[in-house]
Amino acid sequence: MRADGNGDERGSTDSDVEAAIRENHPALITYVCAGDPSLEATKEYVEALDRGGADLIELGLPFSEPIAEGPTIQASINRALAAGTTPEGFFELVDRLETDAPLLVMTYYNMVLQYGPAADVRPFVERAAEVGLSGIIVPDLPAEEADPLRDACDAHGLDLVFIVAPTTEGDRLEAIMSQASGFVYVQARLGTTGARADVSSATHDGLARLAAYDDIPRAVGFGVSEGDHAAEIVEAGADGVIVGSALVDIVAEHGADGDAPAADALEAKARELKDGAVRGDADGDRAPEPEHP
Amino acid sequence: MRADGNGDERGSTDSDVEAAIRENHPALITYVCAGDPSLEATKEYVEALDRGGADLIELGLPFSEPIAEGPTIQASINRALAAGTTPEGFFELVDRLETDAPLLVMTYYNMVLQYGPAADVRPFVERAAEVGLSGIIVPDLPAEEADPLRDACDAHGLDLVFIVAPTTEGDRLEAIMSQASGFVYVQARLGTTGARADVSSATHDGLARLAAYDDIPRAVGFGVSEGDHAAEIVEAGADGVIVGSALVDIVAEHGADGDAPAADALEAKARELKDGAVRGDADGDRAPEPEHP
Amino acid sequence: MSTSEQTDEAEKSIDEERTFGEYGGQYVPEALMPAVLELEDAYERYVLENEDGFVDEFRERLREFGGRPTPLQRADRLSERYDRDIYLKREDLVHGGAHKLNNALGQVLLAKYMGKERIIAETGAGQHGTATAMAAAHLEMPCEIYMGRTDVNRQRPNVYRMRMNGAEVNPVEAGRGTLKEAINETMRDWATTVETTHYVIGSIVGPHPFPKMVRDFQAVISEEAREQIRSQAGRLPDAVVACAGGGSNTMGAFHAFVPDDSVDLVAVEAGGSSLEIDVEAGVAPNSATLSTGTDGVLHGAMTKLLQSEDGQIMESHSVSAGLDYAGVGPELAHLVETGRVTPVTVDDEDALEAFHRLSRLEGIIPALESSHALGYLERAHEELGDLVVVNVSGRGDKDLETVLEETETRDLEAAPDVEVFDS
Amino acid sequence: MSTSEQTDEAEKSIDEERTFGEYGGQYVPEALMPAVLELEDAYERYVLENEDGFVDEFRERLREFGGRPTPLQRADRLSERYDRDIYLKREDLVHGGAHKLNNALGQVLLAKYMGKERIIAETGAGQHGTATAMAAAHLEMPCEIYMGRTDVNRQRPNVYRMRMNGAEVNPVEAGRGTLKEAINETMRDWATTVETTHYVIGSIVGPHPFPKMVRDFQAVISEEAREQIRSQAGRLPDAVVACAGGGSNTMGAFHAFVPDDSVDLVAVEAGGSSLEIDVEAGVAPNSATLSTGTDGVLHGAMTKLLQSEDGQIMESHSVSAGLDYAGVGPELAHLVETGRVTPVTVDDEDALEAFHRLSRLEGIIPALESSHALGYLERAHEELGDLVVVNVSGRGDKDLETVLEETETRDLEAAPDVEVFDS
Ligand SMILES: Cc1ncc(COP(=O)(O)O)c(C=O)c1O
Ligand SMILES: Cc1ncc(COP(=O)(O)O)c(C=O)c1O
Repeated sequence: MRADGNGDERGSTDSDVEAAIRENHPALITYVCAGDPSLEATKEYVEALDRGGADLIELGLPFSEPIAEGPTIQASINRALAAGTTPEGFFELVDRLETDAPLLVMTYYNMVLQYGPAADVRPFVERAAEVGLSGIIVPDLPAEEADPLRDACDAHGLDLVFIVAPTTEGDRLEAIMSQASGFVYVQARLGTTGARADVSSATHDGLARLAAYDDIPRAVGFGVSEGDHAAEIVEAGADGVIVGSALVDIVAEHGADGDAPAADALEAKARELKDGAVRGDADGDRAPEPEHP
Repeated sequence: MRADGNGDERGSTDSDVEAAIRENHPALITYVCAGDPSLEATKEYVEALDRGGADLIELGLPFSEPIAEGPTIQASINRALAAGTTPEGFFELVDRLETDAPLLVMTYYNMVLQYGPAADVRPFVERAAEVGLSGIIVPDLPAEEADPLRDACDAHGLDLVFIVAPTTEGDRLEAIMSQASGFVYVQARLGTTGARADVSSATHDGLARLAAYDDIPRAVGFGVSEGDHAAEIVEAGADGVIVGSALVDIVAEHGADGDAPAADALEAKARELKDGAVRGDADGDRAPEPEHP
Repeated sequence: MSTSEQTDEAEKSIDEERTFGEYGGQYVPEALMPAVLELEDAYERYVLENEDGFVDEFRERLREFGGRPTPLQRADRLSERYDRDIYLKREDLVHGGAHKLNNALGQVLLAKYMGKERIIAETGAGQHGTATAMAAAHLEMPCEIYMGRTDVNRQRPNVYRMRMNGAEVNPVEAGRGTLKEAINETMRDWATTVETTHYVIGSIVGPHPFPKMVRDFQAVISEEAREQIRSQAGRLPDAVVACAGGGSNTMGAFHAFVPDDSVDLVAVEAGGSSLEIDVEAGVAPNSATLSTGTDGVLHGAMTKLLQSEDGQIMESHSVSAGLDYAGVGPELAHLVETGRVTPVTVDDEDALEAFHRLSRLEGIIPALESSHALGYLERAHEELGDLVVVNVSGRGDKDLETVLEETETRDLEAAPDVEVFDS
Repeated sequence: MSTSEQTDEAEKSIDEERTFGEYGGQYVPEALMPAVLELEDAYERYVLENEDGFVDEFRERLREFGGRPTPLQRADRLSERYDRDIYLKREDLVHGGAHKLNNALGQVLLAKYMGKERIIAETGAGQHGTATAMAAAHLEMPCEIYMGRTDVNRQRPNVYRMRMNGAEVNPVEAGRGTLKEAINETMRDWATTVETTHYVIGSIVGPHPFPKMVRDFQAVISEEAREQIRSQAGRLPDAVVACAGGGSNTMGAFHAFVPDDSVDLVAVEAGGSSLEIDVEAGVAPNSATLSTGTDGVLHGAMTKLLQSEDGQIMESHSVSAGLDYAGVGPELAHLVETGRVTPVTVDDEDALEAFHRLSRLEGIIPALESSHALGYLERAHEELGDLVVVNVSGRGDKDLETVLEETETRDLEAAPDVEVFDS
């Protein structure tokens, strides 16, 4: 839940999400798409990630037009849709999940709108709260359009996580930060999701631009795929790293049946990433000067 | 040669062509295309027609764009061209031919123009006279454009034969008749050459329109293919019948080698046609009232 | 849009609304927001206020390069057939063969004014892609076009045309390889290159300011038509009929008439093979978004959509590739909601009949898209009053193969026999 | 042609000459002469004297149906490339995609005024056939088009278009099945049906009055261009460049400039693969009639021809089907003879380069015919003065397949790579 502006320190927020990051600093945030290859498999995978050290788990609710995703996650979403994943199936899965890490749903705005009978965000948020989700991330919902969803999230005690992109600056950055809750998703580079071989220089610039806003955790995503990336990012001052495509690659490799080795591989990967993050924390400090000006 | 307007009766013209028709009334005028399938074969065919009773022989000099011909004669012309027929070859053939019937060349105007070094009709006419041709028929040369060729023909004592079509009427008819020589080619129907199964009603109309011009022989062509047609046409008042496609059909049937049976068949066909014409003459009279008003 | 000549106050007032009633908005990833806002600013300055003479240059290029104005032609035989005056707005005569150039030229020129260095665009059947490639060549702008793999392979002539105009064509392998995927992929490119690149959207869809801006570029259709009908027929029409895919030719043909209450505005959607949705397959065998769709967000705007109960976007279908889209411009959704625009549908078969009918009766081969508008005329002319303008949004040369195939499997009254080949 | 507005004496005087110097005339079978004379009379009354308001109706239909006037567009990138002002007359924007409609519409309308009941026409690649079919549909005239069998099979889209416009298409099986045979066969039809039928000849060829009449219908090109260049560039051009097949777009583009001695008129013929004649095969691998032909009579007129020493007409050849004709308009032959028009040639390869160049630099895909005129510009712009008008006689959509095939076998500088297919 968003700081309500009544003078409370953000540190004393009652957000599960923020708490999970602060208490497990430096945090690992993982993404997989629900229903790829099946909701049953997703359950195992999420629990494996939880075991492997994920501090916060984003679970994708698949949408047919994932314009912010690169090829890896697009394919995962398509597999999930082909397997018949529905919002209700998704919520039921969440309901059954037992994880230490809080869960967020990541989906596109139309999915949020359509859950109820008319185009209205409230039924979705209500149901999300009911099954125990802690927050929502909507990549095609900029702050300018977020009022209805933010109001609904506030009403149900959910965090609405905003993304800050390399192009986000000045007044808009300020406006976004003033309504951010849970954590700020720092987009490490322009473009779409997808595992990369290196850490973008924009990461450092992004963290630098956010240096002033240290009352809310900042996690970096888009392209993070290895423990060493995680280390570098945390060293640059991030409170957490977000990893999606690198995990989805593992899901994809293991194919349609969702087997035990897949879960093991995910758990191992989570561990590598978490270890990297922790290593970075030992080396760095939390509000660095930009290294790449 | 054209009546020169000095008051001579047309009957006393010195035209071989006119004489051949008047003296052999009712006359048979035959057409084949020189060089189909070869100039050698043409020689035999022409001589066969001569034996069979042709009173006047039109020999086609093939031109690549025979716009007045139907499919039968087009094909014959194409075979002749493919066999390499040239104007000079044509003239040499004529030079060697021994026939009782006078010979006319039937060709398109461009062939006449191109025989000499520049576009000029005189070399062609001179050469035609030299090899013993008696006249020229040019289906794409209307009276309006005929001055140069008529002058050249006059200079060399050749007849320039004009066509009168079903659409030729009034002043134009008069103008054409005033410069006709040898005979008038009465086109029996609109369209192109080609053997037909019946005699066109336009034949009778055409002859009727020409009834007043009885100082020059009138021969009917376009579609005549059988002895009975010849009879009907002569009965309707024609001085002669012109047959082309029906003979070219025989040439075509006998193929590329130009054999003796082809010559025999041509001779027999000529005889059938001539007999028909004579039969018609016995039945009819020479200047009838139109039967199809 | 204001021109240098028209300094009418109402027209000059800057329209800062980002929505049309409840439709429209800017539902794009955060990374794109600054570009969208930059475009909004450029739109207001150059297009609405004619800064640096943008509008004047645009109009001149539309005239000299695009061939405007297009005629408003009385269709004599249709008028006779329907016993009323039918006028055709001849957008088929615009350079490139459709109204699409009006918009493409406007946006590429705007991108130049904005200092952008590169143009990208999506295309389905290739009409918007070819228009954009032409405009980009004309204005010397590097250009890349995204096109679904399926479309690339079945629309070769348009791919060639784009390549010949110097554009890159990027086949999109995702999904079914058609328009929806091409749009998604163009948005992804834009999200990566947004600082130097302008995305030329092909209809009145997408986030604000696209729907307004594209409408303003297309409004030349109705601005001309309104003047023409008044001078040729002496009065305003009783109805204006236009097909609606995304809706750019539609709003282009309607815009100047919207304040004229006496003029009925009819948007003809693709009825496809049926208006029934195949829920199992997630397929709408039509593109009748305005008539049958429900509210949602797609490609940056709140609008009417063909979507499942869950909110998944459906595959749409129409014999006419240019209408085959599961969304529609938010302004049209709004005008339908308020009752100003009447949405109707014409199915594949009636559109094909209309294609053949206009070709045969008037010597104009219309685009299959436009044939939908003409098909509605055949069915409902009696409801349209005495003076009707139909927008012929494009020419049908691009559709010959499709029409032949589709005609072969049907028994169409107006179709010719085409058995003149071989031997 | 006189219009109701222009009552200039010189223009109104009836031109009764049947020839242009030694060229022209009426070399047709006797059966056709009455029709040719009837047409001559109709031409003088309706076209020259505007009887019954023929010219007014023609102009109005050209405007509303045909999309005239077409723009005269400054080509910015060509102007830069050649360091002089290049203007393009945009006949590619005429309905149907080429100047051909100007003539077809005029003749079909005239046939209507004459009380004819049926239209026939020849076509090679199909451009004149489609224009005639469109005009006939527009004016509700039954229409039959003769087209060589080879052409029917290789120009399917145009065959479809004609059929869709309600025309019959009669394949001609004779000879090589191309344009020459189609003309011959149309003449044969006309010789049979002459009383009820008008033969719409497709260029400034044939017996008088066709060459003058077709020129007068096409003269709208130069009438517009002359006014446009004076108002846009402030003066007459130094040169007008147009391709020449039969020569209708050529004389159309030249006619109004003929009295302007300061304006060079350049007719660009198809140089094909070589200007050398293959005597053995009786084939000219070009269509450079004005440049290499000799005087003779073909299809009703004395003119310059590609012919053998004997007088047989040669097969001509050009990558552009519309220029592929062994004859040329008698008026052009005359103007070349008198030195007023300069004939030049551009070969297949340079025309292909010019096709790609204009597509890429200006966003206009020109017809391959027009590409010859543009190819000359590339080669000889330095000789053309500072202000040059090039007639873009048609658009190149019809040529895409040919250009692709011909481009593949060559190493063309301006050509794009088109490897975006399959997978
Ligand atoms: C000729 C034509 N008309 C109409 C359309 C539909 O687009 P819109 O609804 O945006 O006018 C298209 C799209 O390609 C088109 O090519
Ligand atoms: C576009 C175009 N230009 C030129 C020509 C050549 O004809 P003309 O020389 O009569 O203009 C043609 C003939 O088809 C054509 O289609």
